[in-house]
Amino acid sequence: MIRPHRSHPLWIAFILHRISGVVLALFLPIHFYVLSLALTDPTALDGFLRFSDLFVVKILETVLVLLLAVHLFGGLRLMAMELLPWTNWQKSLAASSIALGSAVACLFFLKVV
Amino acid sequence: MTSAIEERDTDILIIGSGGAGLFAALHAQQSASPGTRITIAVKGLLGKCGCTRMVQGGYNVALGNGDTVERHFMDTIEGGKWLPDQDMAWRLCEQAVVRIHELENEVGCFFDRNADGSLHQKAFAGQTADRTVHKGDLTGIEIISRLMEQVMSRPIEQLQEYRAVGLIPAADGDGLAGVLFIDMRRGSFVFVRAKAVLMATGGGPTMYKYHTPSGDKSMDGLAMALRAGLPLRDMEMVQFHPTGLLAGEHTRMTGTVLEEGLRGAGGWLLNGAEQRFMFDYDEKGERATRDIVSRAIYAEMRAGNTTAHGGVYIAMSHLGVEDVRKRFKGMVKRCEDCGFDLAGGLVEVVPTAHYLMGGVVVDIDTRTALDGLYVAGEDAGGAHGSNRLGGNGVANSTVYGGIAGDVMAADIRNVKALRAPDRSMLEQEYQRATAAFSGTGASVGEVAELRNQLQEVMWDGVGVLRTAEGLNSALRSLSDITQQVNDVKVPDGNRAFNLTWHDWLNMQSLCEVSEVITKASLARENSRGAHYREDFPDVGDLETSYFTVASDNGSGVQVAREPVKFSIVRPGETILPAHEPASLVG
Amino acid sequence: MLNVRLYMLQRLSALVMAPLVVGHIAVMIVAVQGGLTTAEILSRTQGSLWWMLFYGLFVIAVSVHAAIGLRVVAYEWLGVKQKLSALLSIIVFIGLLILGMRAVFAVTLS
Amino acid sequence: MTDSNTETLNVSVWRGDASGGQFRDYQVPVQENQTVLDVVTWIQQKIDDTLSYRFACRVGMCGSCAMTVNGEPRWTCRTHVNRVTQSSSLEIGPLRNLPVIKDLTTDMDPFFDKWTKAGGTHRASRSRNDGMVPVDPASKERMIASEGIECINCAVCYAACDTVAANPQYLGPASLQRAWTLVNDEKHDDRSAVLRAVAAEGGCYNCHSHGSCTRYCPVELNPMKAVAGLKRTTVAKLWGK
Ligand SMILES: Cc1cc2nc3c(=O)[nH]c(=O)nc-3n(C[C@H](O)[C@H](O)[C@H](O)COP(=O)(O)OP(=O)(O)OC[C@H]3O[C@@H](n4cnc5c(N)ncnc54)[C@H](O)[C@@H]3O)c2cc1C
Ligand code: HEM
Ligand code: SF4
Ligand code: F3S
Ligand code: FES
Repeated sequence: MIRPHRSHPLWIAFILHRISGVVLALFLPIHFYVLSLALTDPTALDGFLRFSDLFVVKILETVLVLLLAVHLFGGLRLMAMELLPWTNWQKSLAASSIALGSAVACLFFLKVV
Repeated sequence: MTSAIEERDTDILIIGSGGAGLFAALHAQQSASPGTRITIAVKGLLGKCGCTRMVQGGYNVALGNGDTVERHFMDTIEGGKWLPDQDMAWRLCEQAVVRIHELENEVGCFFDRNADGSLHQKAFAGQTADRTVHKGDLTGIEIISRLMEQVMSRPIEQLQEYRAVGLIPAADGDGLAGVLFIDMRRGSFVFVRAKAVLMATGGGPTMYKYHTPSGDKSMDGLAMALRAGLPLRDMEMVQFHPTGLLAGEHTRMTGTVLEEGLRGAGGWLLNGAEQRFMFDYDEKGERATRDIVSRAIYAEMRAGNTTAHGGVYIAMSHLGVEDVRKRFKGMVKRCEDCGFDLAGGLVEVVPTAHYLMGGVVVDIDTRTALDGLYVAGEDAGGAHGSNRLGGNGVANSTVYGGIAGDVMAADIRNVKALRAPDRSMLEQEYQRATAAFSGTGASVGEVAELRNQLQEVMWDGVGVLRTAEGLNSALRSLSDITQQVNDVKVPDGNRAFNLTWHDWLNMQSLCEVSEVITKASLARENSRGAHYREDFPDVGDLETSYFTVASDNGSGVQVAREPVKFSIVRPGETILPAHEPASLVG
Repeated sequence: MLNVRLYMLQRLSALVMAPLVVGHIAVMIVAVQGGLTTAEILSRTQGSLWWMLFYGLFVIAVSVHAAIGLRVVAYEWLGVKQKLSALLSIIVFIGLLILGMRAVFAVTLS
Repeated sequence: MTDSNTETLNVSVWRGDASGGQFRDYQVPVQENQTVLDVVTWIQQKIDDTLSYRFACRVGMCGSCAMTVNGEPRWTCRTHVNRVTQSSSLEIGPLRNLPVIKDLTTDMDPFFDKWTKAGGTHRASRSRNDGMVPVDPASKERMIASEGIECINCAVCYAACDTVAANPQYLGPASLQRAWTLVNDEKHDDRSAVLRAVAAEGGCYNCHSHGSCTRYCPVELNPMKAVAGLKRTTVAKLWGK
C-alpha cells in the first residue's frame, strides 16, 4: 500500500522519474543489441522491425517514448530547481513537465499508428 | 538494595538543560582545566524540555539608547516590590549585557534587527525603557537551539532522560557527594558522583490546575533541596499569567499562554455575558499589569460570570480580523490548530500559573549552604523578589547559569577527590523512589486523578487570591492527598520508560513543594507583587520588608521571616541620576 | 552515496543528452511513419559522420548517466552495499558503452 | 456531528520496543478540542498505564512529541484529532527512521549526530567583548537565513523522507537546512567548512527532491529549498575556483 505520506505531487514526480529512468536503462541494452543486428544479421533486424509493426508493440514503443519524454522534462525540471534561482511553483512545474512529456508521447503515438 | 544502583563518576555535573544548564555546561567546558569531565543530565531530551525553549517575549538587557544598567536594576527592584536580593538583581542586570553579546557573537543567536542593522528592543509591561531583545515571538527556540548545538558539538557527556531523584550528601557530612538518578529509558538507578553539582531544574509551578510550564517540570529540584535541608525563600511568590488558553480539562493545551501582546495591542477581555469588565477593576483596563488582570479575571470567575469552561473570553476581532491574523500569526495558527478562531471569534482564557519567583537561597556566585551544590535559573530564589518582570526570566537563567559554570570550574581546582556518599541516604532515596511499586492502593488512573485533585486544591486555596482560611484548608487537603499518593501502586512489570511511575514521582515533588508554597503564603501577612491575601490586602511597610525562608530540618516545613537588606538602594530612593526621566517609553 | 563528482557527472551527462533526446524523438516521429525497415535506417545513417558523432556522444553520455543512476537505485532500493554498487555501476557503464558503440558502428559504418 | 460523550474513537497504538512489537486497540471517548497527544495521554492515564510516549512543551515549540499518525509524521500536541481521523479511527505509531526505545518514543540521537556532522553549529567570528554586528534584516543573505531558522528540530521531515529511510548515511533535511542557514550567516567564521561538510559523503547530493520534508514540516519551513540552495552553492563554488 502506498502510505498517505507519499501521495503528494513532488513525490509522485520523483517516483515517475526513477521508474522511467530504470526502465529506460533496462531497455537500453536490448535496444543496442537489436541495432547491432544491422552489422551481424540484417535479416533478423528486418524481422524485428516487422514484428514492431504489431499494434501491441506500437503501444509498448509509445510507452517507452512517454517514459523518455517524462524523464527528460522531469530531469530538466530537477536541474532547474537545483541549479537556477529558486521559484515557488515547484508543484506546477512538476505537473507541467509530466504533461509536456505525455504530449510528446501522444504526438508520437498519433504519427505511428 | 543499593547494589541495584549503578555508579559513575564525573567532575562537574549539571542537572537540567534549560538556559541555566546549557550555559553552565558551556562555561564549564570553556573555563575548566583540561581533562575536566563535564556531564549534563536531563529529564527530557537535551535542550528540548524545560521552559527556556518556550520563551516568547524576549530577553531584558540595557544596551544604551538612554537605557542603563541602573535603570534596568531600578525596574527590577520596583517590579519585585522591594523584595529582591539587591546584589543578585544588580549582577543580573549587569551581566545580562555580557551574556547577550555572548549569545549573539559566540553562541550564534540572531536577534531581530532594526532597519539600520542595530538590535531591536521593545518595552515589556513594567519597564521604563525599550529593553527587550527578541527573535520574533519565538525567542526561546533561537536561544536554546543555538546553545544546544554548542553543547552537542563539545566534549560534554550527555545523559538524556535521566531524572534526578535525590541529592546525596557526603558520608562525613561535609558537602554533596553526588546525585541519584533514574535512567528513564532503562528504568534503572544510577548514582553519579561529582565534585560540583549545578541544580538547574527550573522550578515551574505545575501544581496548579492551569499552568504554562512544560510538562517535564514538576519542582523536583526544589523538593530535593528541601529534603537535603536547604532553605527556600520567597516560596509564596507564584506568578500568574492572565491569559492562558482554556479548552477543557482533558486537553494538555489548557493553560498554555496566549501572549501578553494581545492585550497590549488592544484586545478585550469579556466575561460570560460577553461584557468588558476590566475597567471595573483598574483604570488601565485590559492594559493593567499581569497581577491586576489575573486577580480581576479570578474575581469574575468566582462571581460566576464565566464562559462554558469557567473562564472569560479574549476578543480581538474589533481590531480587524485580517490585521490580527497578520500581526499575531503564530498565536492565530496555534489557536486554529486546536479549533479556535482567535482573529475572528472569541477564545476562552483563564489566569495560569507561570513562574515561581521563589527558590533555593544562594549567594551571587550560585553557591548554596551545601558545599559542592550550586543552583541557578528558576530554581534559585532572590533575584526577582515578589514579582518577575517579563523578560527577566531568561536573562536570569542564562546569566547565572554561565556564572555557575565558571564558579564550579574554579572551585573544583581545590577539591582533591570525589566525596564518599552517605550510603544510608542513598538507600533512603532509592526506597523513596521505588515505594510506588509496593503501594497498596488502587488501579489505573489513580495518579492522574490525584494530580487533578492537587491542582484543584492549589488553584482554589493557594491561587490568585488567598485567605488564611483557604490556605489552612488547602494544607489539610494536601496532607490527605500526599497520604493517598504514598499508597498508590504503580505497575512494576516494566520500569523502562514507565511514565506512570514518573507521574507518581512528579506528584511526590509537587506535593512536597505545594506544602511549602502554602505555608509560606500563610507566613506572609500582607500583599506584595504576585502574592495577594484578601485578609491582608495592604502592601505593608516597605522599610521593614521581609522575605520568607522555608526549610525542613527533619521536623516538617518551618517558615521564618528575614529582613530584606537594602544593600544598594532604600525604598523611596533611586540610583538613577537626578535629571533622568522616570520613563523613556512614550 | 553520491559525491560532487558523481552528482555533477550525472547532471552534465543529462544536459548533454537533453538536445540529443529531443533530436532522437523527433527523428523517430518523422521516421517511424509507415513502419521501419533496415534499409531505411541504414540509408539515413550509414556513412554519416554526423550521425556517428550524434549517437556516439549519446551512448557515452547515457552510459555514464544510467550507470550512476542505477548505482543509486541499487543502493537505495535493493540494499546493495556501497562498494558493490560502485562495482556494479562500473560494469553497467562498460557494458552499455560496448553495446552502444557496437550499435553505433553497426548503423553508421560499413 | 458530535454527540460528544457517547462517540468513541478506535485507536490503534503501536506497542513494543527495539526488539519488535504490534498494534493494540483502544477505545477513547471523543471530546472537543482533543489533540492526538490528548488521545495518547487518555490511554496512558485511564486505560493502560504502561504506555510510553514523549512530550514537553505541549504547544509546538519543543519538537518532542512527533509520532506517525495514520501513516503521516506529525507533531501530536498541535494536531487536532478532527484533522486526521478517518471514519473515527486513528493509528498511532512511533516516528519512522529513528530507533524505537519503547512504544511511541524514539531515540533521536542519530538525528542530532547528523545535525552536528552537517556543520550545524555556529562558529564564532567575534567574542562577547566585541560589539554586535549590524546586520541589515532585509539583506538577501539574512532573509535566506531567517527562512529556515525557526526549526524546532522535531524530526518530522526526517521521518517523512524516503531517502533517509533508504540511505543510512544521508544527513537528512533538517540538518542540511540548518547548515544552509549558517552558509548564509555572515557572522559564521568559516562558512566554507559548512559547505565542505554538506558536500561530503551522505550530504546534500543524496536528496532526490521528494519534497516530503517540505510537505510535512509542521512549522511550514522548506528544507527542500534549502537543500537545493546547498547543491547550487557547492556546485557554483566548484566552477568558481
Ligand atoms: C510559556 C512561557 C513563556 C515564557 N516567556 C518568557 C519571556 O518571554 N521572557 C522571559 O524572560 N522569561 C520567560 N519565561 C520564563 C523562562 O522561560 C524561565 O524563567 C527560564 O527559562 C528558566 O530557565 P531554567 O534554565 O531555570 O529552567 P528550564 O528552561 O525550565 O529548564 C529546566 C530543565 O531541567 C530539567 N529537569 C527538571 N527536573 C529534572 C530532574 N528531576 N532531573 C533532571 N532534569 C530535570 C528540565 O527537563 C529542563 O531541561 C517563560 C516561561 C514560559 C513557561
Ligand atoms: C534526456 C535527458 C535526460 C535527463 C535530462 C535526465 C536527467 C536525470 C536526472 C536529473 C537524474 C537525477 C535524479 C535524481 O537524483 O533524483 C536522472 C536520473 C536517472 N536517469 Fe536520467 N536523464 C535523461 C536521460 C536518461 C536516459 C536516456 C536514461 C536511461 C537510459 C536515464 C536513466 C536514469 C536513471 C536510471 C536515473 C536514476 C534514477 C534516480 O536516481 O532516481 N536518464 N536523470
Ligand atoms: S525542518 Fe520542520 S519538520 Fe524538519 S525538524 Fe525542523 S521544524 Fe521539524
Ligand atoms: S523529503 Fe528527502 S529527498 Fe530531499 S527534498 Fe526532502 S530531503
Ligand atoms: S510537545 Fe513540544 S512540540 Fe509537541
